[in-house]
Amino acid sequence: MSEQLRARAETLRQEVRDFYATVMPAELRDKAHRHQVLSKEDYVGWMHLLDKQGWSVAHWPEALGGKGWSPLERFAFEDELARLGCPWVIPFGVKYVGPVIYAFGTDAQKQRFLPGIKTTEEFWAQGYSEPGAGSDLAGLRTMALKDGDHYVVNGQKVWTTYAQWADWLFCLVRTDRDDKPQTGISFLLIDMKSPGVTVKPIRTMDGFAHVNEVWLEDVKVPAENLIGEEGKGWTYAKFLLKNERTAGAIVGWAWHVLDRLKKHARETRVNGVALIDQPLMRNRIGEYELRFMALELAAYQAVTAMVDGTENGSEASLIKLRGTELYQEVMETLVEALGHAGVAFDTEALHSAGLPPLGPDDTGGILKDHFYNRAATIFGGSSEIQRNIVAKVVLGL
Amino acid sequence: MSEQLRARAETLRQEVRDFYATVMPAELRDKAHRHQVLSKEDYVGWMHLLDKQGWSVAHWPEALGGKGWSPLERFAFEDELARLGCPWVIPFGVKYVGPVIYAFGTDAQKQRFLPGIKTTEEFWAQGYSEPGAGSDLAGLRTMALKDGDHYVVNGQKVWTTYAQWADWLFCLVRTDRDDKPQTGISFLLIDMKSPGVTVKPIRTMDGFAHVNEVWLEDVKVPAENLIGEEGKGWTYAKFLLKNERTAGAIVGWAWHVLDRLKKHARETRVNGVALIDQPLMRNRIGEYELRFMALELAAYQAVTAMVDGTENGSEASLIKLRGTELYQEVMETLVEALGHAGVAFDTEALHSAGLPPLGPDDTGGILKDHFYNRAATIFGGSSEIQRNIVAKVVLGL
Amino acid sequence: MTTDLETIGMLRDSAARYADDNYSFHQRWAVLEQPEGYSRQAWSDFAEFGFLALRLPEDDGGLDADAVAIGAVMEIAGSRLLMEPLLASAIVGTGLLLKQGSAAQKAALLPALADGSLVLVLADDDEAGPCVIDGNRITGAKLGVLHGDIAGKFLVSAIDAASGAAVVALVDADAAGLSRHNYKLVDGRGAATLRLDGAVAERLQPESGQPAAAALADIRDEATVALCAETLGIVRSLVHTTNEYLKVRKQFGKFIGSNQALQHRMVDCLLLQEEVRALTAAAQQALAGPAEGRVRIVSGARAYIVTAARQVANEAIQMHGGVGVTDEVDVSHYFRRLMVIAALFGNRDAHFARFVDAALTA
Amino acid sequence: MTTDLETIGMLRDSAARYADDNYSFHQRWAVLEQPEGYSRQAWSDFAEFGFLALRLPEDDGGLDADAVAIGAVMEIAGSRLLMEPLLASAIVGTGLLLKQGSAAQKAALLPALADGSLVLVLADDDEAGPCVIDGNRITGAKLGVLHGDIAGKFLVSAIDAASGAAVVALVDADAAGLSRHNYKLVDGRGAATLRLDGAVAERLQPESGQPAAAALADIRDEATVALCAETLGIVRSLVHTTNEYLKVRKQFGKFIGSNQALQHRMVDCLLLQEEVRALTAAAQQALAGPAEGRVRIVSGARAYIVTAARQVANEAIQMHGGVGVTDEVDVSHYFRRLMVIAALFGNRDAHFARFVDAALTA
Repeated sequence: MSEQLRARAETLRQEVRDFYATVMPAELRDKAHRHQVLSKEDYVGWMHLLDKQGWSVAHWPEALGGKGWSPLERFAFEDELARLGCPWVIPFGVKYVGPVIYAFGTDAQKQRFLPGIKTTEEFWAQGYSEPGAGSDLAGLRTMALKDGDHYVVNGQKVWTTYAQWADWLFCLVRTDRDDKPQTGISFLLIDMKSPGVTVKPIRTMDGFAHVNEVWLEDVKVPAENLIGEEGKGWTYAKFLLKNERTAGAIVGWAWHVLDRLKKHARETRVNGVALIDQPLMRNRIGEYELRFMALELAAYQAVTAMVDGTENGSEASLIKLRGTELYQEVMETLVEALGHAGVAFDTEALHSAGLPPLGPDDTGGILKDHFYNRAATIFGGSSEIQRNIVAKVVLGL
Repeated sequence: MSEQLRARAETLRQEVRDFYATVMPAELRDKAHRHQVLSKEDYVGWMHLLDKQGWSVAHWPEALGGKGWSPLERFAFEDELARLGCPWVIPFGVKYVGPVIYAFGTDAQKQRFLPGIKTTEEFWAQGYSEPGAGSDLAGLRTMALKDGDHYVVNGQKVWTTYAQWADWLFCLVRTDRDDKPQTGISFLLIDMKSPGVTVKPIRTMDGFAHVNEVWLEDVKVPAENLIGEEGKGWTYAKFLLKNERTAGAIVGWAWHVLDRLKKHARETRVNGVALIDQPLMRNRIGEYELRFMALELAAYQAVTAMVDGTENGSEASLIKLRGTELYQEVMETLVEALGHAGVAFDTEALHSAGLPPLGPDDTGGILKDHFYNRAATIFGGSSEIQRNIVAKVVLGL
Repeated sequence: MTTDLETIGMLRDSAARYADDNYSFHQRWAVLEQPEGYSRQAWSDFAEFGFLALRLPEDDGGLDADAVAIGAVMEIAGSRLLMEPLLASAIVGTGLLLKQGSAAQKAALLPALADGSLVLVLADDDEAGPCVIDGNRITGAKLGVLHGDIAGKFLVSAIDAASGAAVVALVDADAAGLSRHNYKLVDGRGAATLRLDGAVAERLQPESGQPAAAALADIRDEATVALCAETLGIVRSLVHTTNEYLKVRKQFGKFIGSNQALQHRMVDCLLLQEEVRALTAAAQQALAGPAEGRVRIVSGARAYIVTAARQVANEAIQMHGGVGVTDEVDVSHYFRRLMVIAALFGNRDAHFARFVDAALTA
Repeated sequence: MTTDLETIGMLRDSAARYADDNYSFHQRWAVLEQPEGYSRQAWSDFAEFGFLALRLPEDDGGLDADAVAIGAVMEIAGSRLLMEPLLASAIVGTGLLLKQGSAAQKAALLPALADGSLVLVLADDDEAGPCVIDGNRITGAKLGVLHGDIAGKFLVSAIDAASGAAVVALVDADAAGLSRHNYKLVDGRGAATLRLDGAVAERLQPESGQPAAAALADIRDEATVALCAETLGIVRSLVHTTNEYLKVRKQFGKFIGSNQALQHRMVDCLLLQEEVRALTAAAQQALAGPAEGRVRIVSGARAYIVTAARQVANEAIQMHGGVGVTDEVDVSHYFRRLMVIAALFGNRDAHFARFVDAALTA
């Protein structure tokens, strides 16, 4: 990896910090800082902001409006955003379906969809999981049967994040009843306004419903919305997964909550001694610091391997496994350290006029993050699936 | 479980402590206390001593010279011996083959073998494992083919503890080439002085060779040395395992090393502060104490269930899994805390006239125990096998 | 005070049967959606079963229940996620009144506690500094008062302005000078922050002369042990539910319970359950036994159990996959309840430190 | 001082090739059975390859090797379990002489160090109290002197009787007033306890004027980083060997590597290996970089790596089953070597505490 590239990544980090301090609206920054839940408008505004900076699709080729970022720059960008506590870069358009369209789509599809993805004019969701097929996509049962110039789609998707906001759904469907589990799958783009599409929210522990069931009943989808060839959906899905490998955000999130924990432990006194100076807590935070150092260094090593083309295939799993484990544990400790504020559900409860506050100002809502991210070791390839894959692909077991 | 039984167990503990203080020869007590390796003479003397107390086969029925001890008394006895740091009760005769002989043997076999087992006049070893069959006895290949009034045995056993000292080997052999893996197995008693028996020591990390390979080449074994019926060896082996379930010694060993660790941590000062008052070590020892408390209470609960006949089958595995894990971890910490003395191999090195000692007087040889017991999670049903069994038998998975 | 096994069995059975009939996972949803966060109907049913008089002396129509008997009910409260203030009012509030109330104070309040018409909770947290009582006026603040939103009266721990000694004071929920902010905890129960500005208070004055500090220490340990029993109920349910799920959920064409990695982790959960059971029983015995060993066992059990339960709950969610974090399955509700339990009556570190000091000083 | 990548590759290759040809697991048995616990032949071969002159300036025929280059050799030393005093003499002894020796002292000793005829080791441990030097006479004791059994000379850390300042003193192995007790470590290497009763000593007197305390701190950190590289070599070998074993060993009719529980644990070992690799590289860089961040990274890496290596070694033995604790397989030898490494130049707790203070004070 060249020194030049390394320097570019460092410059980019500085640009992100400047952007956070001077470009990002104070209201959004504050909402994010206080771990408040964001609305669709918040998110769309955020994605517009990134687009204006030229960052929303910077990892795309330059010919398509990107900057051709290397894995290192993607990593640095996502890591830095997460450390600052920014909202996440919603990936379904810019990171997931966009690259599939430009790699495998027709020219017409590229012209139709890429601009709206880049600017988030159109909001995308991902239709992969089904009730009988979570990490196991071979169990997919949603059928799309060709009928003249369109497909008729029937089935049910589940765990569809932001389906309630989405304009479009990119979807894995089965276009052939008789094929083998993996070969009969195709990649289809479905307009969420089509008749027969129903979104049912799923309430999760955090009290929200950002994931949904999506029911598809006799939904007519124009044949031109098929990506590539029938039966090759599996290939495109794997390409998408591979394209989603930098995982810088996980490192940044871990840093961010650890920083919050340290701040809280410095500012909180128990029996007259700062929490961070109490041996149990001090050594626990020290252990997290050490594990974070190992994670960060291993992540850099992994990204370097990606840049140099020497990766062995375990790198992304390593970052995901270690990062999510650490993130969840630190979050657990932070919630525990917050005491009363850690178990109060409505963040308004933290502060009430004339009454002592339950906890620090900037931790309201962290509990919802904790609940939301309890699924971080489940979604996007569970820890078990990650270990299965590494055992097979890298260790040859 | 009755109060009366509980009281009897407490009395027994006191008797064991009195025995240790007043009956056990000072030389043996000292050797054990300093974790020195014992000779065959030491062990045989030890077993004689237990026999004189009426304890070597106290768990046998009274009619056979035992005291009909309940699981609680067996537990209390073994636990207390181990806490005091006594040598272990060598199980191959009194705990393993003895009960098999009195449960399934002929009257002639009982008269021939039980007295020598009770007094350790005859020293026994166990021939179960083979190179291709460790925890997996179904892979057994040692053949015993009937030839008139005797069997001709060919095969190889491995991991045979004390085979170098043994007069007799109780052995699982295959008496039928054609049967299914588990049904063709028989239980045979082999005189180690028979022609064709060769013992080859296996050197282990502790620098000793207490385990061996036993090669059996055309060994002639009288047919009257078969226990029970041909083909039922598996049943007897399972009975033996069931009979070996109290596992009190594991709890006692864990207590013993934890006590040594605390003693060392109290007596050792680093930078002027006792090791036990340094937060990292203090909280680590505290964590071991807590895990020991959980182990001890769960073990009592398990033994109570055995006495009451309400066990679910996971109890012995629970004690073995938790006990060996804790034992190994505490031992690791103790060795680490011993510093120079912890990595010096020959215990004589600890003390040399006119030179400062490397470490405390009573820890010489503890390293060999550490090495020896690194196998505690492997022998006698590895941790993996224990978990497989509980998953199947108790959880129904 | 040892409750006989028959009574304990009866308590357990009647609690379990009541929950089966009236407090199923789906019936519980109706309770969760009430602003009060508990069921008034269940509360008065509990009064009828005698659950609210568990602690009362037999002469007052109670059961004079020991820790094992209380644990039998708390274990069911855990496994069925009962939302009512059993711990806060029937065990802690009532228990402290029995220790520290004068005969007259007890006579005035016990009937209403036993019939469920009064919810009496302890406001004990000193995070905002200790409350100070001067004569019959009390000043200060209390955070995180469990079920403080529905309490009719509070027992407030305070220090005497003159002597600095600990005092337990009875304060009416509608006393002048008391302001209260109600909020919901993550498990759906209610809590409150209190501010006391010279609110009128009545000191508890025990005939026994037991110092309030000692009574508070006792009641905190009793609450801790009751929480161990509640946690045992939760852990047993989590282990059972998850193990059953492993037998019915399929992925990649086979039951997920056939995955050896999950089997081994499930066995570890079972071992933890057995340890939680053994530790809970020991802690219950320690409450009845001599004082010397109490701290070591009670705080040790608590520290171990909080950690064990967290591991089991995390495994339960992980093995359930995505559905484990939804409102639709009980595991997510157990997870939330365990978070709250971990924050009540001393957190894990506080109990662990107490255990270590007791264990290593011996 | 940055060694170029080509030189580093050459060092690694020549060390690996030498070990392949002359230091196989079975050839190593002959070395283990020697009373000296190392191979004189290998030692002189190392001199020829220039391994003993790694640290020397180019003007003295050395390589002026940086931490990465030294690490390349140490990683091979770890993976092949080389028994020779590379660390003790060629890196630590030589390194400290270079920092603290006068021009004359260096001129007198460096040639013998480079050609292998002199083994020079540091006696640094203060467990028996610090040694005191008065004029040119040194008194005290040193425990656990690595390869002290075969050293021709010692560098002894001491304090000046008058000023209390740290001093590094050169003492001949056969100096009057020096008694030595040799013994074997668990990894088969030798060590010694020294007693100094007014033994004749020569103070190192650097022209640079660098205080001995600073030089000792530097050399301890350099040794720590070299041990990280050696551990990396061991961890890589353990992961490789164990993974291969999983593919050939059968139980219950199938390769044990088909057990998912073992697969998942093997993946965790692989993750640990990758972290050990990344941390080692970072620690090597930190040695070359500014002093502020050094302690945090060097001691943090060391603490993490000791723990990670222990976990990998325990898993390797566990997965090998009974054979894992015998002399017949390399895993048991790696296990023993790791135990010794863990006791050298500060144990895990000491490094962790140092890391925590550095990390949380920032």
